[in-house]
Amino acid sequence: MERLKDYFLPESASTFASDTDGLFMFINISGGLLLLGITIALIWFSWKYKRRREDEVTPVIRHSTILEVTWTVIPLVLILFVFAWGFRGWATMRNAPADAYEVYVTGLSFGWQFTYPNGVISGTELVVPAGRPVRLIMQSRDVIHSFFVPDFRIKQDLMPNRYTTAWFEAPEPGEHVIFCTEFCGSGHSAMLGKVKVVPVAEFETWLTAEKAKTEGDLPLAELGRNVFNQQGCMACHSVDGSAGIGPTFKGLAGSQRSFTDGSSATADDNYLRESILRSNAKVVAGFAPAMPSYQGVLSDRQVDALIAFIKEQQ
Amino acid sequence: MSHTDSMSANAHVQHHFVDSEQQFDSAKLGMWLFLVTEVLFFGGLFVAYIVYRAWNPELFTLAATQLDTVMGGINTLVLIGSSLTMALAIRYAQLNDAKKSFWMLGATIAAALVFMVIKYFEYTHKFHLGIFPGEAYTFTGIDHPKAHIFFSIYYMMTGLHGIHVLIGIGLIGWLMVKTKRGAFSAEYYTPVEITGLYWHLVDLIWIFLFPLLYLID
Amino acid sequence: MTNTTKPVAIREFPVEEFPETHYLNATKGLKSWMLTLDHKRIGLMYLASVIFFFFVGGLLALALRLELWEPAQNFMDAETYNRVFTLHGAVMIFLFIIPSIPAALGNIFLPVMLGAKDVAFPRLNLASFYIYLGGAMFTLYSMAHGGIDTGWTFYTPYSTNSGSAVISMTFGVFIMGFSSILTGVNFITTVHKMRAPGQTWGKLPLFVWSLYATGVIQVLATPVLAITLLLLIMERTLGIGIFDPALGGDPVLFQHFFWFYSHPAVYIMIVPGFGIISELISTFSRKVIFGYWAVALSSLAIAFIGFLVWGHHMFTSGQSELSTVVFSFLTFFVGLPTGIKIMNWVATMYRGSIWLATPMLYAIEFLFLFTIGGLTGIMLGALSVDIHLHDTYYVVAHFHYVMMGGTVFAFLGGLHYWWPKFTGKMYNETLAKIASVILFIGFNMTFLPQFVMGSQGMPRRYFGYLEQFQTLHQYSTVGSWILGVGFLLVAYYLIVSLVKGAKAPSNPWGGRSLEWMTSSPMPAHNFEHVPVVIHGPYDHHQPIAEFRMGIDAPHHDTTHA
Amino acid sequence: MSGHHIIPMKFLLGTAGALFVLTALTVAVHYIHIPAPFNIIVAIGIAVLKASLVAMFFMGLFWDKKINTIALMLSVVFFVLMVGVTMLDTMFRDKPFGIYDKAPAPPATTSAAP
Ligand code: HEA
Ligand code: HEA
Ligand code: HEC
Ligand code: CUA
Ligand SMILES: [Cu+2]
Repeated sequence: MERLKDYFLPESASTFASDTDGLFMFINISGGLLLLGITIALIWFSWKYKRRREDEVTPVIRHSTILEVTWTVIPLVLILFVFAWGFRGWATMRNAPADAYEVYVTGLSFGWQFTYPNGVISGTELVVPAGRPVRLIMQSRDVIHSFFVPDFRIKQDLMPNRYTTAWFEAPEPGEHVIFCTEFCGSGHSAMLGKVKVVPVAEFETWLTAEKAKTEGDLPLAELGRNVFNQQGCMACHSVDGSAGIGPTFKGLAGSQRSFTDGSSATADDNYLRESILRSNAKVVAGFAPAMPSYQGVLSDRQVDALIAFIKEQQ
Repeated sequence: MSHTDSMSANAHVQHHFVDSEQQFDSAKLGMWLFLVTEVLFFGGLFVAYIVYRAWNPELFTLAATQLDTVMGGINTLVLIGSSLTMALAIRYAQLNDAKKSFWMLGATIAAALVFMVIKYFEYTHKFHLGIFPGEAYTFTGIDHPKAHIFFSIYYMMTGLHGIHVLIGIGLIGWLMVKTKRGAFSAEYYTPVEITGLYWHLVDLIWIFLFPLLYLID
Repeated sequence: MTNTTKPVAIREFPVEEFPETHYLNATKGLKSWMLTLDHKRIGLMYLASVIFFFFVGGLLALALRLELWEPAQNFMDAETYNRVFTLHGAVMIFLFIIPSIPAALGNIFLPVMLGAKDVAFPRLNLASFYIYLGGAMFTLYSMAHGGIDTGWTFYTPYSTNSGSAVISMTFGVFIMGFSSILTGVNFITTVHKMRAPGQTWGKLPLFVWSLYATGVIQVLATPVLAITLLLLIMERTLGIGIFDPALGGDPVLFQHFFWFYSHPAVYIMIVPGFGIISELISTFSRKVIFGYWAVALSSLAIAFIGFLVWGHHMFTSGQSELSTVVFSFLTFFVGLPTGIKIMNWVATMYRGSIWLATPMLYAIEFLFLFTIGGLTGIMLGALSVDIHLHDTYYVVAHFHYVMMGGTVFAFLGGLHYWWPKFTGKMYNETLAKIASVILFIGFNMTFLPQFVMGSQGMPRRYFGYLEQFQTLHQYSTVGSWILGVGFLLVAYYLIVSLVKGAKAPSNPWGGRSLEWMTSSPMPAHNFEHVPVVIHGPYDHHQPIAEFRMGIDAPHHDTTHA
Repeated sequence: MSGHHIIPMKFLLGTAGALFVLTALTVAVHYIHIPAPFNIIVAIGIAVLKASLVAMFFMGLFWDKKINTIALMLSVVFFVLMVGVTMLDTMFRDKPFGIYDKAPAPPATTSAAP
């Protein structure tokens, strides 16, 4: 049974995962038994009562109240039980402990952004302390997305017009994938993220270090690298020349770009700026218009920094 | 008013019906079922209306002031009157009085046209103010961020209702032509009857639209 | 070649005595088909159309599966993939499965089973066919003009922003809605008003009962789809702001509107299938159906409860917690009437005289597959579990088990069952059985792995996926090829049967309902004389001659009419 | 024959008269300004009354076969269900179940976007 469960379900890495798994297995088993019963009856009857002669007559059995009641009441009991169990598990998921650590989540086509109470922003990677409940306050910047971490058994849609919430507590350090499970466009299946559960102390250090990266008078290109990492650009753009969802930044600046509409341009500063802020104005040939718009998201200084960073990648 | 001998092969009985009674009953049930779909079709809009009203009661009170109660009221009376004439048209058809039936149908169309003309004035007045459906909405007289939604709902509801009125005018016009040609009689007046049902439903819907849109306070 | 015409103990029309003219050759020429008011011809045209669209949808599915052979891009890019799965879903749902059983098989057989000459409104019936074709044209148009990539659910705000042919597609679906409504209106009226003498409610074949329940859903639910799509079109053209959050609207409200139709619609898809299964099980067990009223009324119960559970598609959508709980609770109750049906069917087989002919094979496969599909529906109704499984391949597997394993297998069963009746030809029984088994295997191979993938967390509508799922995806893809082979085989022997199949007798399976009492193919007006019904449609213990009252004894007729 | 009932003149005129009066009444009530929930109740109540009059006498349901009335009622019932069940969501969005008594934090007010 355990083996079966391990095969069916991903690692259970949150406090409520095992409850969900229990119900999952319960329905599987009771449903499986029902199915088995029906299948056996089907096969047995087909064999036992196979037509042997052409003029066979059959008994007239029109109904049986006892039977009808039986096969109404047994399922009724089962479904009430299943409902109650599912409800209990779900109620736990809906009620975050009061002391939960809060992180803001923004979904955008096609990436995730996690904002911490101290202002640190992390793109695509949600770093959380182990053994502490974390409450996510989520919102989408454009269409509906859905935040799904299979290992935690949680899922919640992100709406463009209001906040939705979810919470989890991961007891052990580890890494878990985040999927977007509400169809949101060409980059839907690439809208991946990662939850990184780290020990509490490590989490604190990480948070302070990230904070430092965005402050002070860092050289532009260096700030650019931080923004590149934090905003999640690296989810789609590489700096080593390999193409991802978007073109690589290596050798980009100054090169000749051709677009899906047949036109072309040189990748100068203005072009880079436009590509970042209104990314779908010109779509590079060979790519889908999958990049989110960063208009209103990045400050001028951050854009300048990104351009400086891109220019360094030759 | 029992129908004549059920086996009499009346010309209007289609081959697959046993008698005209069956044909009449079927047509009527069919029409009622169609009206059921109409109720749910408009029902969707009413859901949108109710949900938004429950969310923004203050908006609906504000916005309703832009609707002309007098015009709406007159239109209500006009439609009720047209329902009466429609019912009378059926009655005269049943009584074999094609002439009166014809005039009653005419009166129904006349009322429907009055209704549409009044609607036309209501609409143009609003357009003049910049009250358009959806994004084209430019009116500034209502201080509410969702004012355009009220008017979108208003235009959808009254617009679809108006389309139904237009369709009704077409159908009744067609009935007038047939009546003139003497197609209907006490034996056979099914089209008049079921068009009547349709027309009353159009009235019915307006009976709800009027207080819900115009009379909010 | 045929071996199904076994010597039967019951007396029936000898093939040689069949009238020379029947509905297929009563009138000739293209025009006589295009303008026909004969429900059988309209049904046949529907049948051809839905089969055509099934193949279109099936080919799209094969393309999908091929693309998913590899985790990364294979032969189409993400945008194409999204268009393909949307079209696959939309074509299968709106062009194939919704009209499939009612408008095609139902149209052909409902009046015959009632002993009527036609449906109540033959002109509306023809109109509904052309409306359907018109809607289909819009769908094809949107396919050609940029396609549409929203998924068949058209969720806002994606559908209000997406640059694809959303308007032409939704408009097509809007139009097809009316065709569905007209069919529903027509069938309900026909059942109420057109029954032959003696054909009481208690003697209606269960297929008729199921079409009746379906008609009720069609009439009550489809208008809401129409208004939903109209609002969506308005949202796109005028920006009315009801559903689009950018304009102050509420996207979750759209989901309510959509599922208010689309959940009941899944019962529009399956309930007619239930009806077919009732016919098959009784006929091939040569036994009166067990629990006639339970089976008949449970269709209505499903229709009713089915209207109250739509929110189970929205457990993670951010709808209120109160409604989530209510919807989950009610969802399970659909399982009860459905379970009653399943159990009654199994009980009907008990002590029957079971003939495993092709239709019966499909019926048994249906019972197995649909039970899996239904029980996994229960899984999805359970709140905490659905949070995990929502929008994963588990859901994809669930709905293919109920729609493909349920409805399509029932449809195939019905197609084979009535094929001799409406074409007048027998098909090759051996090939048919082989094909049925191939389909069964291919089907399970395609969709069983998807349950596993889904539980492991593989989201649906994913063009690319994590490497760990590749093996299971590949099983699934291979399965889809087996399905393809199976369907090609079906197409092959059915076409052969049309061309050179043996003449079908009037009652090859020993059925008891009225359609078996007339010649194959039926005469243009179904019966030479108005039938008189004295026994229930499953009374296999009554002498067959008594089922032919009024039909083959001309002196009976008018006195009873 | 029920389907072929000829509606007496007095019913038709009476119904129309009643409808006119009720229309006047509903407008009049509008100007009185009844307090909050009751104004809607009165307005809808009058509308329902008017609608029933139309359905019963103009549309002849009063004399007609019961099945037609059933059809109409069915549509009303399902419309009410649609409204009622939808409002289970729209009216209760911000009222979470506090069953485990871990008070959920108040809805956030600051924007997540930097
Ligand atoms: C023919 C179509 C069809 C049918 C018949 C059903 C039948 C059911 N469906 Fe399904 N469903 C779909 C088509 C269908 N569904 C589709 C297309 C989707 C996805 C849409 C999309 O998002 O694209 C979907 C999605 C879907 C979801 C949403 C999943 C999600 O997105 O998260 C849910 C959740 O509750 C659900 C539940 C059910 C239930 C409870 C039934 C019940 O009716 C099943 C009842 C049957 C049984 C229960 C089995 C037989 C009974 C017994 C053997 C007796 C014993 C029974 C018990 C103990 C209960 N379905
Ligand atoms: C009636 C409904 C129905 C049916 C029958 C099917 C049938 C099939 N479906 Fe479908 N499917 C849906 C309804 C249906 N589907 C819906 C509603 C969706 C959701 C869409 C969305 O998310 O919006 C979906 C989504 C869906 C997905 C998920 C896509 C995704 O989320 O990314 C997949 C993937 O495997 C899939 C596969 C299949 C397969 C392999 C079949 C097979 O069973 C098909 C079998 C048929 C054939 C194989 C055709 C045989 C024809 C030939 C062999 C032709 C040969 C002809 C010539 C050579 C001329 N379907
Ligand atoms: C979800 C994926 C994704 C993310 C996240 C993303 N991009 Fe892009 N980007 C793309 C794609 C796809 C293209 C090519 C299509 C186009 O031109 O719009 C692109 C193109 C570009 C281009 C033009 C490149 C060329 O070859 O001409 C620049 C510059 C760019 N991105 C910068 C950024 C920056 C800076 C960030 C982060 C702040 C970022 N992108 C985040 C997907 C992404
Ligand atoms: Cu974001 Cu899918
Ligand atoms: Cu559903």
